[in-house]
Amino acid sequence: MSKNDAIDPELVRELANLVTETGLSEIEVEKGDLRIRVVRRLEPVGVQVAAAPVAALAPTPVPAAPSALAPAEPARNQAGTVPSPMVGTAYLRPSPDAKAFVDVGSRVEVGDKLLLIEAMKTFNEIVAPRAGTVSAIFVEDGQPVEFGEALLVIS
Amino acid sequence: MSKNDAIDPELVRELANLVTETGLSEIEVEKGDLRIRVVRRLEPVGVQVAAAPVAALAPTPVPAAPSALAPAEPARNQAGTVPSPMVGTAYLRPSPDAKAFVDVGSRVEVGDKLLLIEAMKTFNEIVAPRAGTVSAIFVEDGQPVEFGEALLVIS
Amino acid sequence: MFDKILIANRGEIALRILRAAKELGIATVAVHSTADADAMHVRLADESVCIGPPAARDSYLNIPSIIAACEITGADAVHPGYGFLSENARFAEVLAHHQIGFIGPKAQHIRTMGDKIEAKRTALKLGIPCVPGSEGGVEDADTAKRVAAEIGYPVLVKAAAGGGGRGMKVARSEAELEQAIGMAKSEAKAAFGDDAVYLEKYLEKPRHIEVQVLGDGRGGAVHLAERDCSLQRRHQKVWEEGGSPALNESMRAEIGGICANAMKELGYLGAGTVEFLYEDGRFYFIEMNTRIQVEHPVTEMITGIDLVIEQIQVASGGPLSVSQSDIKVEGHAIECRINAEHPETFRPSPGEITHYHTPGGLGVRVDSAAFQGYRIPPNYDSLIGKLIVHGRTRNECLMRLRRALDEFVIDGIDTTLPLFRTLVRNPDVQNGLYDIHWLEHFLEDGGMKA
Amino acid sequence: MFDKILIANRGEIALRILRAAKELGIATVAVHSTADADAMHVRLADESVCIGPPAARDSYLNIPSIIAACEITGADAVHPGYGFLSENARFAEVLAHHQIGFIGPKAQHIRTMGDKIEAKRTALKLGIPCVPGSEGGVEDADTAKRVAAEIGYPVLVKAAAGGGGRGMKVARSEAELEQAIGMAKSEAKAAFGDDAVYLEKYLEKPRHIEVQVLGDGRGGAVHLAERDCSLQRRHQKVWEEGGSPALNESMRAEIGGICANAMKELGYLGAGTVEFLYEDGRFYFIEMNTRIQVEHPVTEMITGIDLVIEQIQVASGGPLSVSQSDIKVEGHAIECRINAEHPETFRPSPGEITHYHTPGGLGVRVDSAAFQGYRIPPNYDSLIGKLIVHGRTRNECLMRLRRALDEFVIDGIDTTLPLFRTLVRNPDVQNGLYDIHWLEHFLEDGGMKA
Repeated sequence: MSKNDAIDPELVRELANLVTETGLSEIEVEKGDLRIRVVRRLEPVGVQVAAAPVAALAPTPVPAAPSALAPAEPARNQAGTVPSPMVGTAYLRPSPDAKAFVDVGSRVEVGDKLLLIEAMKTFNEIVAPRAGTVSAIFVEDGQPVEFGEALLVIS
Repeated sequence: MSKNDAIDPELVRELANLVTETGLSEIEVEKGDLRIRVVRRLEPVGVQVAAAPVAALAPTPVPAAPSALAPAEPARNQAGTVPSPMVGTAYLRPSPDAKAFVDVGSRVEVGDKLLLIEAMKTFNEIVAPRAGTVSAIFVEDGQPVEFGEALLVIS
Repeated sequence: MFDKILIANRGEIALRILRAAKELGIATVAVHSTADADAMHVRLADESVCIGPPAARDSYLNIPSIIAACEITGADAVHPGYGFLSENARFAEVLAHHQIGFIGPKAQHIRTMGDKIEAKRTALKLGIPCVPGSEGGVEDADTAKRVAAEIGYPVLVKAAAGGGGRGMKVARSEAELEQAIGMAKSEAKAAFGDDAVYLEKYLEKPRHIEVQVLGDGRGGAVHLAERDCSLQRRHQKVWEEGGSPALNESMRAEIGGICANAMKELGYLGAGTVEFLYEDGRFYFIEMNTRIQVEHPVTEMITGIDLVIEQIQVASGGPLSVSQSDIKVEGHAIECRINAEHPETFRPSPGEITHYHTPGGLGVRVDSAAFQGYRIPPNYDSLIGKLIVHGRTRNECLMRLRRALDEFVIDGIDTTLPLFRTLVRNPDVQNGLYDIHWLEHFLEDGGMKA
Repeated sequence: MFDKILIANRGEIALRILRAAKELGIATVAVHSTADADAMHVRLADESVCIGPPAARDSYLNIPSIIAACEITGADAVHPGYGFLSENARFAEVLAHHQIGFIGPKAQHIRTMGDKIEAKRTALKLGIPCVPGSEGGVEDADTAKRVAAEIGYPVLVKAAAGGGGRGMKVARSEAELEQAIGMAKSEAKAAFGDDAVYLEKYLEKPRHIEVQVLGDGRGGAVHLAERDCSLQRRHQKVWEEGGSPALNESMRAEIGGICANAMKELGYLGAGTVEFLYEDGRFYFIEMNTRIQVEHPVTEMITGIDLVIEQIQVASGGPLSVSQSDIKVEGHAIECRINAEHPETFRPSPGEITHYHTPGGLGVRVDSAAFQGYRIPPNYDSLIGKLIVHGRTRNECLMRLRRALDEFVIDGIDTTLPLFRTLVRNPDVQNGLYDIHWLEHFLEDGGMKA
């Protein structure tokens, strides 16, 4: 048996990437007499801070955290994701009655309008950075978005 | 396949490099009758406390820490070590002019006197818990000892 | 002044004493059992001595070992902290015999206050208010009625030979008295073979209020106001605050003055606490603790006075740093005792602290010997730290305590932090409306399971 | 009162503001760059919004992003902290335009105090003592001599068009004046093409002393005594204390009164600091900072007043919680700015904090957003925490600071903790004998290499 047969480094690298991409902690593949197993242990997490409990002593407004402000899910970090270049409110259509700029399945070219983000009463056009097909849209019309938040995927 | 073939250090090194490169914690490959598994664990370390710096603002006596109060060296934790059963001052001989109870090389039986430990003006006899030959003596005559500190070795 | 203090304790109080010694420029010796070899006070002390195995009786309670540790390190004084040997008169005497200073009261005062009957007799003699009662046994119903009328209903009928609640009956009126005496007598007879009973005033909803005192041992003494420690579980204090939400300025000055005068008369030396039950505007002496207490930081936060430094100074023959007129209560302070216990079941939870982060900012103090990676040994009590918060007003203090509790992170073990996060949001606690039974009832009623 | 405050800052001051808001029961929004996604203030805030990439100009200085963050979260006020947008008058105006409260002074006062010439003119008008000088240029030697005699030697001859120390000459007596003017003029001519010079009093060994003020914006204002920030390195404050070792009670009341009156006259709103050089018993105005300062905890520790809470209250239209007569200076406080820098070379040291343990006990406060496992990003300043210690006297404070510094553990990066451990043991520092040049000289003389 040759050394190269025993451990194909490319194969291991590819599996390592898969572990990362999928958020798994372990992958084991077996084919014929070949078996490879890669493991990634989750790194120790930083300080876990106690959730702020409900206020009782002094009046505290009900937290109005828009759900979009929760951390983006790992799955949204895939290739082709278009992140928000600014904080603001996302709009999927040019006016309330109009048709959406794009839908899932739309074919887009570089520079095509994808959506608008409003900040300080100004509407900013977000355009396609690459050509492809819109395979997912993560935001709803009128939803607040953070800087870097995943808007949609062009694959 | 010869044993030497089975454990090719180069192969292991290559896997080790892959573990580092990919950030994985474990890789296992198996082909035919060959199986190699490499693992890297990150160990958490304890708090390191700053050493107390020298005093300057108010009068502080020079620390008079007897060197014997430093933690016993690991080598002293060998089998046959006789630990001090109490805090106090160790004496190797019954009186200043007398001969030591034991020397390195002395043959002792269970119950033979090894040394005295003085605490609160009381001299406590430390006797041999086992028969054998005194192979090392860690304390000097008149030296302070902590509880559990290694006194000597009977091997 | 002493040159080198041996700290005959462990945990947060050992670190507390070490801090005071360092601030006075005095060298420190930590003693420890094998279970505490890696403890914070051992790491920070100038010297350390292992004095025995984990069992306290063979280490922290072992007088010969501690004396020997003084001898081999040359320590010229011992601070006993609280618990362990802190109220052991013989230990104070043995130290004196070896010409080693004891940072605590005179042995005779430890002994007097350690004996319940002697303590009450002394308190009465010193003008400290006690629970009124029949003094001796009551033989017949008429005597009982007369005494009960004097002390006021409700009264408690107690077996003279009693203990553990047996032979104890409450009479809420004269009508109930005769029956209560009868029942108490027969229970006492059955339980102790002795049917003698006596009467005592029965307190239904008392608060636990205690007065901090300091004496110089030569007739000088001051009080440092009170702490309210009514929030208790199984007679263990859980939450302490000062001043008491139940007292006003003049009541504070009155009971404080009584205690300070008593200490002057006694010639008391060092720090002490006179503990009272308090109900309907009146104080009833329970006992006196002749040592520094767990909850002493409450008093430090409202007076600015370091009680452990005062202890050391007067033990070495020095004067108190303050006179009564120097002592001003500024604002309000609350202490939460953070135990390594499950916050609902109170099951102890020794083990490793995997994350540890303390709150900071204005008015927030943490007294703890814990750290990230510290392993709490199963051999000792479960107190792992105290969070003490100060504010200009009780309300400011409560709001600050709330945010500090929310910042405190102790992972890897169970702690009572969630209990305090609940308490600080409870309206009764916020309004200071609690007595010594409140917390037990709150827990029984499922207050932590909401 | 505001319902929800957006904190337009990062690091320890963001956490400081969050604490104040929580204590007032106000909801919080943290904004952060991508480099700060895991920061403590983000973890503890009720909501958080990522507003941009690490570069401050694209995140913490990006006004549209911050306004947008207010819009999507419904925050009704912004606290700018210090640095970043805290002294940006336009930001205050943009917020006002969007009906969002700005927790800081009126825009006009930010603008006035942000302009050196305008600030000095305003200070003079308000009766705040300034560095005496010739006002305009001095043309001839006789005028110069007359002016110099008025302001007193030594005097500084400065190029009107100058900067960076060029065209600046000191004259220590009338004999030196003519030559100094000649040299300054020719240097100025060469450097700036303009030989106009003016005179100013030259301070040889001044201290930096600053007065904390609070105004309600409606003519009510108080001072909260002074801080001495003379220990500086490259114009960065390193160690601050209050009160100044150089002032006594009556000097404190006098300069404080002048500043408070000036703020009343100005109708100043919120917290501010009037900075002075101080020499030979006299104060000389440098500038006014119209924001909360890094060293504000020193004042909080000696007065018990939460300055950030006061800022929030007056910004929302409320009154100050104290009048001048309520404000009492109790004891002494010192702050050490702990930077992630090598303690000798002062090279920044970003990276992961592998061990983090803060000191505790009486009188010890830590303001820091750091924690074990926190990775200090390389994008911002190196301040990672402040240790503030209080004592009843300056000596008690110094002894407590020393022991607290010895307990502080920050591993994995370089910090300036060793610098402070050296300073607290230095006789000049202990005696309060330092001016604004002392620390530079100490470091140049190898004080940290002993």
